[in-house]
Amino acid sequence: MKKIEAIIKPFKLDDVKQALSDIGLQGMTITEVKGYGRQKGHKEIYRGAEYLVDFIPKIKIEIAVAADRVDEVLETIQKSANTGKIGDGKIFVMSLEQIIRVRTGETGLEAI
Amino acid sequence: MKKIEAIIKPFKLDDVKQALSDIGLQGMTITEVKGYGRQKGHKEIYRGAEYLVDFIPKIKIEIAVAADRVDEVLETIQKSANTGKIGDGKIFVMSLEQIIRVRTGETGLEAI
Amino acid sequence: MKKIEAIIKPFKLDDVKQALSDIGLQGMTITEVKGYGRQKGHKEIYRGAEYLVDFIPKIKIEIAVAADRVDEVLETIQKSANTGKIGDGKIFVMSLEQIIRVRTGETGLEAI
Amino acid sequence: MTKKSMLLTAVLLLMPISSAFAADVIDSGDTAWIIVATALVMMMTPAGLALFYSGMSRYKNLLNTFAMTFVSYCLGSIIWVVWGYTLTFGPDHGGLIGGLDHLFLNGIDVNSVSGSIPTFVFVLFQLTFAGITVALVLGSVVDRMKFSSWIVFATLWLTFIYCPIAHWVWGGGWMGEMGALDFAGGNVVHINAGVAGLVLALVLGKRKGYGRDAMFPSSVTLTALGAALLWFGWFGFNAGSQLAADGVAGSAFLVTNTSAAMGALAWMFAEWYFTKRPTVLGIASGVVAGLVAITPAAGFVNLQASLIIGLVAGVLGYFSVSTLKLKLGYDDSLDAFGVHGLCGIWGALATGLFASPAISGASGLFYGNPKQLVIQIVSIVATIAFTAIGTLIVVYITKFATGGLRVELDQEVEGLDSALHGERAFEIG
Amino acid sequence: MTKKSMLLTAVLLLMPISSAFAADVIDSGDTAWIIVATALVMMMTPAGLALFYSGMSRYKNLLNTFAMTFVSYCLGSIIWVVWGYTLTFGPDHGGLIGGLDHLFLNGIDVNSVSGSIPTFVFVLFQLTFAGITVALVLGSVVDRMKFSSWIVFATLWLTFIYCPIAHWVWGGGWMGEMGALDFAGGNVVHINAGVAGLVLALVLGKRKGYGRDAMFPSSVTLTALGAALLWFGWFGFNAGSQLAADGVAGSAFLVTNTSAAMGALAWMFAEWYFTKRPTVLGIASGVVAGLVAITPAAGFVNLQASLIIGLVAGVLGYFSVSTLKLKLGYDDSLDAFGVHGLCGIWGALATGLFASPAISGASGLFYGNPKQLVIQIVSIVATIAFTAIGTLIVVYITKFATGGLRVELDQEVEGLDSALHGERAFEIG
Amino acid sequence: MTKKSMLLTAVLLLMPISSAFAADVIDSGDTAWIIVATALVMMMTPAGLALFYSGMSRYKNLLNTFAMTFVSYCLGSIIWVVWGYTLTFGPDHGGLIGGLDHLFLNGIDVNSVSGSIPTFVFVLFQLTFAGITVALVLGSVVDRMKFSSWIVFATLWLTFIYCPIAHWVWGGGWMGEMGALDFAGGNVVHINAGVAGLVLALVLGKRKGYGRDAMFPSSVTLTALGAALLWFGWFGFNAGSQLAADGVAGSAFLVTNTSAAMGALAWMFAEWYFTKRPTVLGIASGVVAGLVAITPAAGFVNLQASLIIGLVAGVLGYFSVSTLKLKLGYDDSLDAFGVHGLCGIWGALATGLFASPAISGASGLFYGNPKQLVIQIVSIVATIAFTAIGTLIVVYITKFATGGLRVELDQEVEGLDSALHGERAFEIG
Ligand SMILES: Nc1ncnc2c1ncn2[C@@H]1O[C@H](COP(=O)(O)OP(=O)(O)O)[C@@H](O)[C@H]1O
Ligand SMILES: Nc1ncnc2c1ncn2[C@@H]1O[C@H](COP(=O)(O)OP(=O)(O)O)[C@@H](O)[C@H]1O
Ligand SMILES: Nc1ncnc2c1ncn2[C@@H]1O[C@H](COP(=O)(O)OP(=O)(O)O)[C@@H](O)[C@H]1O
Repeated sequence: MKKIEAIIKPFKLDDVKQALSDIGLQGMTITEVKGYGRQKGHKEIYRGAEYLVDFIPKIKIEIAVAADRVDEVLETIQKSANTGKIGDGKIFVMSLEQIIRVRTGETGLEAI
Repeated sequence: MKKIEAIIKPFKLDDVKQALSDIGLQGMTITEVKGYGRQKGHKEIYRGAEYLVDFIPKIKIEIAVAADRVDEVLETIQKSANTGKIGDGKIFVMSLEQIIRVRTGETGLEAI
Repeated sequence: MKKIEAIIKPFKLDDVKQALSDIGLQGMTITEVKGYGRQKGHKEIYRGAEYLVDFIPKIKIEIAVAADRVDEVLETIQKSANTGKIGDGKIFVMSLEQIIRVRTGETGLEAI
Repeated sequence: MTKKSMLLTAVLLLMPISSAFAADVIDSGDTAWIIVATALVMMMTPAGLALFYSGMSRYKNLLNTFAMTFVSYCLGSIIWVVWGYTLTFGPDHGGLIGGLDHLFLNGIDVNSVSGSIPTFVFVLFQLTFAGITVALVLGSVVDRMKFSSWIVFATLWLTFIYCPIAHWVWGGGWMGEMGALDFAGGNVVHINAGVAGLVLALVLGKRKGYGRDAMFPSSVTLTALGAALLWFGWFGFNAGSQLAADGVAGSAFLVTNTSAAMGALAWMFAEWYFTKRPTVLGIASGVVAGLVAITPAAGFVNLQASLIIGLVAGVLGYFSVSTLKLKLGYDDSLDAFGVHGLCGIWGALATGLFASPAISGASGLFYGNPKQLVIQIVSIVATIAFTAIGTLIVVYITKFATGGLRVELDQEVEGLDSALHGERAFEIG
Repeated sequence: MTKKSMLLTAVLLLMPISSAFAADVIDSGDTAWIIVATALVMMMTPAGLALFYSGMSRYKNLLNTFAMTFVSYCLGSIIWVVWGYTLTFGPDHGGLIGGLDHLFLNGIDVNSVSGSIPTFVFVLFQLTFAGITVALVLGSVVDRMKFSSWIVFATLWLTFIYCPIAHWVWGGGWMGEMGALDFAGGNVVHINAGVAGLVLALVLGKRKGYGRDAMFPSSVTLTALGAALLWFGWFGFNAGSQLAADGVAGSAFLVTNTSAAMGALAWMFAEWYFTKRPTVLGIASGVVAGLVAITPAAGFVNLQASLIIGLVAGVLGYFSVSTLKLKLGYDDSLDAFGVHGLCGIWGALATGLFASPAISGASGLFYGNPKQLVIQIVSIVATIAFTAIGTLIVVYITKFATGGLRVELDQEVEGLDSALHGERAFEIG
Repeated sequence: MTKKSMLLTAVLLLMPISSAFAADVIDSGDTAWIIVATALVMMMTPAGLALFYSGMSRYKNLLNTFAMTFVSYCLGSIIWVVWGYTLTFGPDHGGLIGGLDHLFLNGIDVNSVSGSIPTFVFVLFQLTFAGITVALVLGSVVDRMKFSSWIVFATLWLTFIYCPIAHWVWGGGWMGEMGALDFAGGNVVHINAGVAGLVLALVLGKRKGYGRDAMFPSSVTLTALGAALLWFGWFGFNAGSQLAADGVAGSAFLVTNTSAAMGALAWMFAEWYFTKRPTVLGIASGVVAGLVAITPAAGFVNLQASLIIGLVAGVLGYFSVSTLKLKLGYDDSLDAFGVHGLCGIWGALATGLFASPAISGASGLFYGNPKQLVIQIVSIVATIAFTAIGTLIVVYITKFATGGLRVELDQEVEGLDSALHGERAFEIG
């Protein structure tokens, strides 16, 4: 089992969610995060003082999937989150050793 | 060392925290997240337009533990977070390669 | 490739970001989290009732790096986030199996 | 000597004139002031009190608190013009209640005059008092009451509890006849609402987790803004109760401000001393405590008295919410009883102590009239007794009529904004 | 009989006096009331409406909505004193428009009197109406219009649409001459703004994602507070329109409050019945619906009528935003047309039905004067026709002058607060 | 001719009457207006200014800013009635200070009359000015001052700086005698507060991270709402300063609104031009700049002048906070000096330029009276000098008395809401 974490632009969330639904993925957890990278923030001016806001709002999506579905999911996210502009984000893949469903106590792939 | 991530219902946080304390765990980090899964969101109606709010507020708990305590912790969380209703959440286990305590620079199990 | 997660005190963020820039790291994602640990929260009194606020605001920094830069990054964070007082936080290191840049589809070290 | 009386003097010197004619004259200045005073008191409920209370409720119940406050004023607005006004100010029956002669304001028209203002303005001024009084009650019960039960309760309570007491004091009933002094509503508004709140809170029971879970105010900012708007509106409440723009109104205005400021400083210093922190919630609460206490006294006491009344109110309010409530163990969510009930009692007593003949002719104990204090005590006890018993009956009727007063436990946990209204107070992520 | 008339009686009995002299007398009470009424109406725009509207707009556009509201009032303030007042209240030309005699308020000075108040106060009272009317329009178009286009549009619209209609009704123009009844602005303010908003919304087109994406109000709390402040200010709007502190003002005051309360309860119960949830947004919207509908009728109808007017307005508003809008498919972002346009039409009709001679002498259909209803219908149709066509022209001129009305798509997605103003509404992380 | 004077004419024609009697008459209309004006000015401090300032402070200090504002008004309320009023309006001593005859308002009762209003109302009207003036000062120092130091400072400053200057201008002191024109407080309120703020800010030193860290306003929404409420209240401030509901009040009312609107537009266009973004913070700041500048001039200048005064104020304010402050390098947190100090000076000068005899009889340079400009300059310089030196002394006494003015560094970093008050402004997670 793998855990996929994707950092994407907030307004792309609906598209990504839709695309994942289309390939039959029904579960995910999202977090509001802030990103810092090549995409530069904007200047804000308050009462004459200029501040660079360099952390940009992003959404982090976390998905647990069976190992054999990873490639499909990665491609789906990469395509649906893509705008072609700097700051589109990253996708990370990690290994998951165990999953448990709290409600039933089921474990492993059953629990996804 | 392992990292345990649990997605739970927000109002269960106090119970889980208490249960973990009872087995001697004193450290954790929590994040407000939103979940999407089997549990369906509610409809919201604004000025006649109906919107489905399908992301449901959840709490993510992250805990670093020694490998030998993992099972005990998993069981504790699973029991204390359980309501038996859809949407109770998931627990994920990952491998942790290193831990460092910022204050002292201690590493490994010392740092937990 | 590794993923480094650091839980630090919020007001140390600027210092850490600066220190990481100084060693040439330009990307990171941050999340507002709350921590529970040795550092005790403060008491709040509302209309005579006393509440212990035991979750303390922290910032989680996530950074994907090439494996050979891990030690340097860990040291940089540990030093720049350090105040020497309880609650300075922890740093966790995990293995990353894959990274993809959404914009270009590049993978691996290219994508960082 | 006021303009009005001077004008009458001039006129009377010149020609014979029926006294009825003289009594029925609208004074545009008095009317201007009372229209504005009415608008100010109106604003207190859906803006001032709604903010003050919702800021103190937990975030998940912020909008529910707003809704209950708003709907209280709306219900009061309709009830008052249909049957409330006539029950209160209609022809007296046995000192207990007004007659039904003015249902739907029957018999009052655009030319009707009360004192020196149009009767319609008087009706509306009194309406705003009914509206805020019932809204005050909910401070004891937010976070757990069914919205439907609240609507039924408010309707019954206004009719069977508020109207009679308002009649007793201001509508020609026995309490006013006895000589009880209640300038702007110590008995009618604050003791009444505070005691009713306590009764309702006791029947409802405590909130889940009360005393164990942290129940933080959703926004002290909103509460502080609400307190500021309440203060602003209270000038209409107290100085407007003179029903004229004259010297007594000016005096009521002055002592209202003084007592509020003293209440705020007293509460703040009390908590600073005892808990090491002066809080904004404390300052805001102290403002309200000071305002409550001066309400019955506003047109009767002088500056020095108002300094003392506010000072005591601030300290009393602090102790009642920080010590008394914990000791006695009831869950008066936002302290309607602790602040309005207790400071209202103090204000009614203080009126009997400090009433100075130099203001409006009435004297209290310290000006040689101990009888006044006795009258005040009788009026306080009677108000408490009637409200406590009457509210209890109304509560049980409501419970029966709406199938239980309290929301389901999981709704309480989820929060009433989402569970009952399907809304969130802020969507500012 | 009012103080003023009594005074005049006394004086007239005593000495010969020119009627011009009598007419030019300032009454300090009336002046006090109208100054305050003006301040209240002023407050409605940058505080009441700004909160009401920005709380309903999406979070990313909260401040932009605030900015547009604020700037509307500022532009109105300048335009009115420079050329708006004279276009509206200057000497009539053919029943259509006022002359330019009072550019920069030329010819009016500190001693000028209108009725019983200083002319400067009358000018400012009317100014606040111009300011809020144009601000109401933007409820149809928030979330997508260029700020520069809004400024140009508001300037042109005030000049070429608002001033003529206000002249027709209140400035000696044909509509007033015909006998149309519009006490405080059913035609001039609400129908006018509602229809103009719809036209502008149709030209602008729908917001991206309209009907698909969830467009949640940024803060129902702010909207509810805004509604409370609008209610408070509306007393100045309606009761102030009598331009005196007298019995008719008192009556207008009373029916305004009743209709607002009825509107709120009606909307709330309607949605409770149909969607199972009484919302705070619904209560707040119902308040405004009730206030809009009573506006043209305030000085003409009695209490019973106001209960019905508010009731119908609340239900009408609910159906217009929950059913009609979805059926017809236009994107009236915050329902300026649905609430102000439709409830304004209902109020103008209701005035023709319910006007009671006992209030100000005018009679409607139910008091035996069917002609009044015809007059009202003519005035409504004329207002709609003129506004619709005139606004369309103004919109296209604006589009041409500012190179398109709508923000770039990525600005719309990013949100106008950040894209246009470089600000965030809350920084409370 | 006003109603009042007409009435007197009528009366005087009919019978011999002592002039003392005539002078002591309360006019209910004037009283109605000044009671309301007072309530409006009161509202400016704990609601308008508290929002305006706390919205601009950083989130972690939002409630502390609220607390300081609130407590300023509370302290002012007590100090004024105990010793402030008599120091200001008691019998003059050498043109410098009032006597102690009216400690605790001794000698003033419910029948005392000032002009045509009850003296108690006059006392309270003046009280609200004292309260807001000291609260304005804190705009220079938020985010870093000890709460206890603020309380001591405010008490001393009101007594030793505010009361003397108010006496000089309005209480029969030398500045008024010299003929300085200050209708509603250019010198007394704005220059005074602005300069005091600067002095206090310089002694306190800059905030940690100033010029390096982003210091974002916690909520531009709250600031904009605050500006709207300030505008609303300022009508009481300026038009109320006429102390009557008459033509001059109407004129002051009109020019106040015009200047505010112009200030907002000017600031907005200035920043749009220079930084490409019209901000809501800029619009809100411009409103205040325009209101400050018209304050001393309100009862003396005509419409055209007010357009210019507002225009210049908006641009001046913009440059002072965006250029001057950065150049000179002081840390005037929320620009009390930049906006109130500088625009106050501009307003006082403008009064000397534009005062038109057609309004209240006084003429400025442009109406052939260059002497007035000289008098204005003298009054400005004297105010600055006295305030600067006096405040410096008061600051050092406060520092000594409270063991340092500034919070601990870690408290500053943590934020004063949590460190000093143990509260959070919003708990809306
Ligand atoms: N090394 C990194 N570790 C973790 N997150 C990163 C890293 N680099 C970038 N990110 C995240 O990805 C987002 C997009 O990265 P950025 O460099 O701006 O654009 P792009 O991915 O198009 O090159 C950032 O805002 C940040 O949230
Ligand atoms: N595949 C997944 N990856 C990550 N998080 C998931 C996944 N599936 C579910 N979740 C999280 O778990 C929560 C509960 O899941 P849900 O399917 O609603 O109920 P249950 O766990 O009881 O079957 C979701 O709200 C979401 O936060
Ligand atoms: N076992 C753990 N798992 C995850 N996070 C932890 C754990 N222990 C501590 N933390 C995080 O680290 C923060 C600091 O820990 P704490 O024990 O207070 O101080 P210190 O790290 O200085 O010993 C906590 O607030 C929490 O966010």
